[in-house]
Amino acid sequence: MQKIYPNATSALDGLLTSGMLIAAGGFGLCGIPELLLGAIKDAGTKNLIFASNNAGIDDFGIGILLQTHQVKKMISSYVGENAEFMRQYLSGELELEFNPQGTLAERMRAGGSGIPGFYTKTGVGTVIADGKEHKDFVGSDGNTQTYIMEEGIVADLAIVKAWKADETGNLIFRKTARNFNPVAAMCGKVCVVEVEEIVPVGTFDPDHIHLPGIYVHRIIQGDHEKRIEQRTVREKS
Amino acid sequence: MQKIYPNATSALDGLLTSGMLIAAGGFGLCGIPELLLGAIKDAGTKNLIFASNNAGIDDFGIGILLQTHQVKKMISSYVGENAEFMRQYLSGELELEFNPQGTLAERMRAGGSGIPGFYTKTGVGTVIADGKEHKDFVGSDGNTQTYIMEEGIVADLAIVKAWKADETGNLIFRKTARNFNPVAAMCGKVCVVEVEEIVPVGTFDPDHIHLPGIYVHRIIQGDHEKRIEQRTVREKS
Amino acid sequence: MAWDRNQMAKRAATELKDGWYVNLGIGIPTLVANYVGDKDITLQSENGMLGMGPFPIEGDEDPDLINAGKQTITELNRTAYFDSATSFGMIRGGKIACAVLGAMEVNEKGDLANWMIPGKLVKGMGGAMDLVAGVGRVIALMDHTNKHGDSKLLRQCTLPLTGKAVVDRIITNLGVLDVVVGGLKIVECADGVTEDELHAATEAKIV
Amino acid sequence: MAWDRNQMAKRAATELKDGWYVNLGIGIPTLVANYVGDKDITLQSENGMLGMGPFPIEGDEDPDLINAGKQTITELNRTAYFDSATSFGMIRGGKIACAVLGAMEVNEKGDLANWMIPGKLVKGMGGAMDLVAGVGRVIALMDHTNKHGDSKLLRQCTLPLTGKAVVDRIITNLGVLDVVVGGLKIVECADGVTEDELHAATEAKIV
Repeated sequence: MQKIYPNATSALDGLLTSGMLIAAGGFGLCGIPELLLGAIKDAGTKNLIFASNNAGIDDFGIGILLQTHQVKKMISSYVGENAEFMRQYLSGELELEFNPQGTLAERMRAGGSGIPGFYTKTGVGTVIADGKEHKDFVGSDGNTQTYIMEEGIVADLAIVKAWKADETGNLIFRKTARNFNPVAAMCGKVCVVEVEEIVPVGTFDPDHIHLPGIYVHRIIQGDHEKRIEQRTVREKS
Repeated sequence: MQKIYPNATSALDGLLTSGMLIAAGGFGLCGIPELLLGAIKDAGTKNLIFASNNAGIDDFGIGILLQTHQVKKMISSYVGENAEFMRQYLSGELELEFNPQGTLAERMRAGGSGIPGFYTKTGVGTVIADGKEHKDFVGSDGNTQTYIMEEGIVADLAIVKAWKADETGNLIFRKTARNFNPVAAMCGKVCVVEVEEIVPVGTFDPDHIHLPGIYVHRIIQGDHEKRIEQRTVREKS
Repeated sequence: MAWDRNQMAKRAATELKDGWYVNLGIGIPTLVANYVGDKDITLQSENGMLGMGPFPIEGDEDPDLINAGKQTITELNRTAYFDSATSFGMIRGGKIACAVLGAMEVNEKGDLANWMIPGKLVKGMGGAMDLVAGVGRVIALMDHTNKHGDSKLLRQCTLPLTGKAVVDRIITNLGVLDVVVGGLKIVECADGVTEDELHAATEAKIV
Repeated sequence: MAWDRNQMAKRAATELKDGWYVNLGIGIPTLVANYVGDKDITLQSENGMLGMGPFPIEGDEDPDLINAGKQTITELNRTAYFDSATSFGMIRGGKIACAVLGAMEVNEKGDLANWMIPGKLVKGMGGAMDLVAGVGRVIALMDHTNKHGDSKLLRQCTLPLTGKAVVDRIITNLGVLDVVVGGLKIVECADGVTEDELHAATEAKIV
């Protein structure tokens, strides 16, 4: 089973369709599938729905697809870094569904794990709960608490950034660049992954693998810009 | 914050009460908290409810607590290896709640993750679904399917076996001895862990940690028998 | 004439496609691994492993490395370990392409019973209910009849179900049948078995 | 007279107990880390890290290592990384002992609003709704009044809520108040602030 593709464009060949739902890994600009996003821009696919915690900045991340008006809707928890996003949203060009960050992460994991719905107290009593099913559960302390139901997300495509992959698609992430990537991979009917290095099978200790290759269908290796959004430093002490 | 205790008995001091619910890691005899089970036997605590995939064998694992009649109820997926279990169950001394293995694992993860209920298609149309809430969900393929609701488990105590811990409780498991241990740890209000080796903080690569120390309250190091249940081998080829 | 256990396993192995992730149940299904040949098949063990290897050479047994049948096994160079929640997440989530499982009874709607005989010792369903509910394609690999010669391919299951309408294909010592609308459809007869013999040994409606 | 930002952060740091796992929000709460002293406090960053260290020395910035405010940070020897689902699992599951969060408004029932001003730019709640719903103890660290001098401790919140009845304690530039049955209870006045001044600056009912 050959999972390795020469580049982002070939790895997405045949997978992109107008109106599709794409789950993307990354938090801010950290651990985003920048090469695959670039290839989606080149492909020009329209009306995309993205489940992604953030929407990038104007000229990096999902932001590059906003500039080309390829995005119809975002399912996100925070989009504050993106002026073009705001312009399109306020003018009605772009739909936005806010999900609390933990709810979004759990919805992706659930969708990828055969769980169509789960209950959480996150958002109870807020606008997030509007129109959602409410249910009371008795806790282990005997007290009753109200929860809302959230649904699993199953995406047509997952685009993911990992640090290293072996040839069978086993993945290792690096530091906080892991973030949404494993759960985005889980919830995709097809999952395409970009990595900094593809290593031979057997290179990884099987106990160090963060996401087994069963979740990964296509892999590319490439050079990553890995832009820093907020460069904060301290004085040498 | 001192998490390290000298032995299993001291690590359980003040935590055991009659009628409590204990979540135990392990699959078969692999990765079971054998030292802590021994200390529970010594403590003689009665009417225990165990959420554990298996019930051990007659003289190892939870089986040792069946011999002393300390167990009131098991929540398990498979208990076929244990003659004493069967005797007590068939005579009505022992309650048994069967959970499909994946449902049991997910219930533990859910309980530890603030999710009081989730939907699964596992068990729909079987005796497992009797009396449980049924709900239809429309899948991404447009088809409607029926699911049942299962509830998260929050245990009074989790007993867990890991391979190594650092002094802050970060855990690393080994091979298939990982199994239910991370989710058992998650669902315990208090979690006590036995390991083969406690290492200094900073020994682990932070990307190799399977379960962060936030889930771990007390740690002991000890010698493990690690009994093999079914020794199967092949000819040298 | 009919297939023996190894021939059944060999026939089942032809169902597996290159690149598939597969779960093999306990019993005859375990033998399927011996017949996958050059195909790139990755075996899942639901206790938390992808890339299950063969039994160890004597002396190499590792108590931390067992399969779902609690037998000592080995790892491969592609192996990955994970916890039980992740393992069943991939099972329920449809990531496993195929499961080959033993069965006590299958009916003409694809209902499967393989976990419990009322009045006998109750052992538990283990991961079987999750597997039949979640895996992409479920193949029941089983004897066609019981020791009394009664069909195990029934109109209605008599035993408590493991899953409802979950079996896609049945491979027995007498042949191969698919679960289709209205009943079972004969795909293939075992060596030396006629369609008439298959009909005669089958209580379920054959369409 | 009142506390400045650093004094507020210092006061908030006294709330944190040895051995606690803590999540600090963006803004003034971030400063709390400077005042924990010798206490064994482990900071969580909800993008997937326990054991958050200080900002890096210039030249050591790592694009793969940021906090929930997207700032470059460092790791400690106790650090562990994990994915976002696990991160919020521990948040919702009550494993984080305490969160110190900024607030636009808090009311006398402990409702908190800190994510959205209607008609202004909509940025999103990020992890705030999960934190206030799941964390054991929620401390709102905020200015007592807005720039017009109006109280931000209200009878009713006017802004969309982040969570209902979620705040346990409020620390402002004027003092410390607890959310109790029937309203807010003064715990402590800031240096040079009288109880009368605190009353006068507070719209919420003080009991």
